[in-house]
Amino acid sequence: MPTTTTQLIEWLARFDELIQEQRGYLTDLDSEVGDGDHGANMSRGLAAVAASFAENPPEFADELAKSIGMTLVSTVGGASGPLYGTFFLRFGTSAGHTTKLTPIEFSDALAAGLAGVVERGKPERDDKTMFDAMEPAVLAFRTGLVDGDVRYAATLASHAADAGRDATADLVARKGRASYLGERSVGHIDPGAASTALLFQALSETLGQEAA
Amino acid sequence: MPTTTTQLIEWLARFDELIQEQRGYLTDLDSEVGDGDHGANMSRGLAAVAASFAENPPEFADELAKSIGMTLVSTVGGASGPLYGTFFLRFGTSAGHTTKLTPIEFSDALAAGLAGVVERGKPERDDKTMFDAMEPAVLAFRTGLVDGDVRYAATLASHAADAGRDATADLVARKGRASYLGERSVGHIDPGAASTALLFQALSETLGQEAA
Amino acid sequence: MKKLINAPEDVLAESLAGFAAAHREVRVDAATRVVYRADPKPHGTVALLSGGGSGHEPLHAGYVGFGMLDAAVAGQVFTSPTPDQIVAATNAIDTGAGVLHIVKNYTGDVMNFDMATELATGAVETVVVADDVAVENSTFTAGRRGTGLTVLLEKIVGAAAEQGRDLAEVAALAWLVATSGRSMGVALTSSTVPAAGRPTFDLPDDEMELGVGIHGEPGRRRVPLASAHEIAGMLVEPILADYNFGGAPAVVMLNGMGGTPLIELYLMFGEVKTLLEKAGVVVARTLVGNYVTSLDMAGCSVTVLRADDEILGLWDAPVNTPALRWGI
Amino acid sequence: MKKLINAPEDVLAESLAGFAAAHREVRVDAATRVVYRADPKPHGTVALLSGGGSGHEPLHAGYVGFGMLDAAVAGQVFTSPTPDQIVAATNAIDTGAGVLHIVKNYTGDVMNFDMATELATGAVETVVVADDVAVENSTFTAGRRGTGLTVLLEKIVGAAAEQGRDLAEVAALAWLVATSGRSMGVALTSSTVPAAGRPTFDLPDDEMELGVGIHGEPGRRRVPLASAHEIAGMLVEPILADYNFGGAPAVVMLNGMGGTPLIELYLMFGEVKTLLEKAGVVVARTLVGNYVTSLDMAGCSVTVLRADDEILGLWDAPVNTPALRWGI
Ligand SMILES: Nc1ncnc2c1ncn2[C@@H]1O[C@H](COP(=O)(O)OP(=O)(O)O)[C@@H](O)[C@H]1O
Ligand SMILES: Nc1ncnc2c1ncn2[C@@H]1O[C@H](COP(=O)(O)OP(=O)(O)O)[C@@H](O)[C@H]1O
Ligand SMILES: [Mg+2]
Ligand SMILES: [Mg+2]
Ligand SMILES: [Mg+2]
Ligand SMILES: [Mg+2]
Repeated sequence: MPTTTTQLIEWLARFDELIQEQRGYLTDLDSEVGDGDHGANMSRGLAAVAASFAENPPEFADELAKSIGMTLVSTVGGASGPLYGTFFLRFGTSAGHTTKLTPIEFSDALAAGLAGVVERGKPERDDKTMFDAMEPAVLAFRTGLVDGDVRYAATLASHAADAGRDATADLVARKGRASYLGERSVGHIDPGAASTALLFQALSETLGQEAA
Repeated sequence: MPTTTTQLIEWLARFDELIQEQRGYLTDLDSEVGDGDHGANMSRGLAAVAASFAENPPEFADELAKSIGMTLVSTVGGASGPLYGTFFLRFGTSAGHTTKLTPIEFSDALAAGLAGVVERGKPERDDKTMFDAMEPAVLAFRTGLVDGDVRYAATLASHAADAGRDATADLVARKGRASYLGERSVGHIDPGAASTALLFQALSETLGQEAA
Repeated sequence: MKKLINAPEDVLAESLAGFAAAHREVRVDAATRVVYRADPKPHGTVALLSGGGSGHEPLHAGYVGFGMLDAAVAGQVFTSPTPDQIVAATNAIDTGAGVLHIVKNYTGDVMNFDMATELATGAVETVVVADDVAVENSTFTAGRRGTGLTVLLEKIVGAAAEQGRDLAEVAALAWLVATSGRSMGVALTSSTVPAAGRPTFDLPDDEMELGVGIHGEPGRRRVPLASAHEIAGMLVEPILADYNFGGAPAVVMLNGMGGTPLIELYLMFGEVKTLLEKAGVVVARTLVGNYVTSLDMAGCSVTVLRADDEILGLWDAPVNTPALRWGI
Repeated sequence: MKKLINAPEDVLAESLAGFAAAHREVRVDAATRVVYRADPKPHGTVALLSGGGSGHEPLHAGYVGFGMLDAAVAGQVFTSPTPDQIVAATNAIDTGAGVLHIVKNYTGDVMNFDMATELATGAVETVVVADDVAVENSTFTAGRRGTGLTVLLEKIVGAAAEQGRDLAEVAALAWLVATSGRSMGVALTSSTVPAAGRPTFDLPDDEMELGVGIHGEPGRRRVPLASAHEIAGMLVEPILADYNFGGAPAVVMLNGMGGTPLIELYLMFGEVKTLLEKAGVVVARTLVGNYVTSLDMAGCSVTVLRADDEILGLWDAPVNTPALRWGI
């Protein structure tokens, strides 16, 4: 069962809900290791994405993902704006001009998004960034497709993202504002990793529903 | 028994002692109705006067009083500097080129000093300034000479100055910084009136000693 | 007290030394605490002298230079300078055409400058600035305080002096400017005098001092903290009530008290300008920044000067000082 | 929170409006939050663009004008601007000779400017300023932060652009300047972000944050409050330890963080200059005042740039902006 652009919209709509719910939590995390605006930045951006769905959104995956990416880029600001924005811009390029994505196409689009984040922020594993939640999630999704459907894959991805998020607590930040803290960043979860976990939670909930 | 320049020096030396003792008190009074620097201003000025006595001071009353006046003018600053400075400049002019002052000459010199303060600051009675302690003191000194010696006159002057100082508490300030407070200045003693009371206390103590 | 200082009693001397080190265009006489232009005016030109207590930087030393002051005399923090300092400066800058003393209306300043005038060798004229509308009935007080208008006057009259006008003309213009402008200020926090070590007055977190002076003297009244829009009204209203600026072009200054950042001062200026224009004032020239401060006090003041083409021309004339520079 | 503001979310828009009202020499595009020169550069001249989070006023908008920037892009307080804003400004100021982006080294700023560069129509070169020696091992961090040196770079490179140098030459000079200067700062108090409403960090009355950033990020370490003389040492020492300024002439800036009055800044400059000269640095040019602030934070920073005759010449060249003006 291929994924439709309608589901992409549901995915982001759910992501928006989760971000607005968790805004304070994200801000608190960023206050501890950054400048305390991650909650505000993400909430501003996802609200704009949700609003953009109101007046009829593009029906093709590439156009839809690109408009999502551009909206994030132009409203989030800070470090996370270009990163999440690039994720969806590349997702769109990989998805191509279609209204339906096969599981493999969807997985490839996620991988393209991840590659975009790497290109943009040059994060390495264990730098204590959103990458530490995103990379395991994207790999888990692909693994899940080996012996399961997108729904199963999305569940694995969400679990992997949560695990990656939690693991950032033990790390010393080497990228972003938190890196100025050096050792003092240990013991705190990275805010971007936390918002990325919400992105994949939203995905599994969306695809999960559909299949239910 | 005429007053000598040596006694003028003793008078100011005693005034310096009292000012240094009461510095904090004068500052507190000025903090309530002014800008809290009267203690610092007077202490700076009288310390300079005392220091000037170290290297042999002029032996003639006019030169001595003028050097005291100029020292006060150039070290006190603020409003009280020109006022006390003018007081002694005019005192010197009236005293003239002598080493001894008859009681009447001394009284005239005080009156000349008072006139200088009036010219400089244009204070009127009950404006809540040093004038409200100085005028009664100078008048009392002259009255005292009618049926007493300088010692008796100085004692009357000191009491009159104290009474004048205390009376400023009930007044609304109409001159100086305190006047910005308007009604809110009522209930506070005027700092300049307080330092003037010390000036006449020093005088009576000095002349008192001599006669004892 | 959190300040970038050493011993409180050395603040003035050390700050002047740093000022001298920072600005080659001025010369500082440490003994008399006077700041002079490095290269004096041509002979026969009227010279301008101002001064007062320190703690209002860049006033006055920051305005010494071509097109403004010839010298500035510094007193201790918030205490007027003494006649001997003023005389030394007056005699030093007199090129033969006389000197204009620009004095802010505080009893101490006025009396010390008066004594200096009596002792000066050359011709001296004096203008007293008393622009602070916060002081209401000046008949029962020492009169209105001199605040923000002082900067505008030093700039405009300084330009006139450079033109070679004689002492009488320069003094007349100074009095015209002094009587054509009004100011009103507000404090969000008290300043802390280094020698005192603690704030001059306590101001609760939800209150502000309206009509405050620049020495931390109390203001007109203490009012609840308000929005920038409301505060603009509280500052502009008494100014307009006190003087008729209608129709004529005006020079408007939104001045910071020292502890308020520029982002807030610009926001306030936007509010003030809107109100002034609503009231028919033609805002022809503007100045936004920290020009007459009260140490680290947070707050601002508004100054409005009624101008005409001549005054605007003098305002636009070249000026080259540490704190004000254009056209040069 | 005691600030001259209305609703916290309107601070940026309203402050920009006030800035526009105060300065005829600039034009503000409210929609994209970009400040432009009122009269653009001649065709064929390289244009300079900078920008970043707000709260550092006069940086960057105060440096838009002849001899410095062609435009400044404003992000929310302490949050970098977005690519669409940057692209709009870049395309608008490109006269055909290309645009230099001057970016302070913060991950967010760098990435947003990078994306903008990819989307811009004309040629774009970028210089990244990373002068803050407080950030020690830049290999395990996002690298040193861009602070005070940004102002000196905008002035010097701006002058070079006015001379008509091409984009490659302008960019090369920019990198030379960016790598020849160092800065170090100290905070006596925390700044308060309007949206947050409370100080970013708590600092006891007897402590200060040494090596602080300009967003209230923590510094190198928290140390007991010290005298101006001692603080000067703590700022100058790591700068000299990091780069060799010996012999060559230097441009030195003593910058205020926004809440510290000029009387203290001049005092600090005196201390700093003495220390630098003791170390053999030739202090050839100086700048003392609030040039790169952190809202209402009390404190200061020192920037030292190694110069040569060419750089000094460009420093002395005419500049005419709201916050920096001379020779014009
Ligand atoms: N170089 C980078 N690569 C990947 N992710 C990064 C990088 N720098 C920062 N991030 C992510 O961005 C998050 C911070 O985002 P945000 O607070 O919105 O922006 P800013 O740090 O500019 O205030 C961090 O928690 C981290 O996950
Ligand atoms: N016009 C005046 N005439 C007489 N005395 C005055 C006048 N103005 C002020 N004073 C006196 O000066 C005192 C204040 O002196 P001081 O605090 O040293 O100067 P400042 O007010 O400049 O700080 C007042 O308490 C008052 O007695
Ligand atoms: Mg952040
Ligand atoms: Mg006083
Ligand atoms: Mg005083
Ligand atoms: Mg941020």
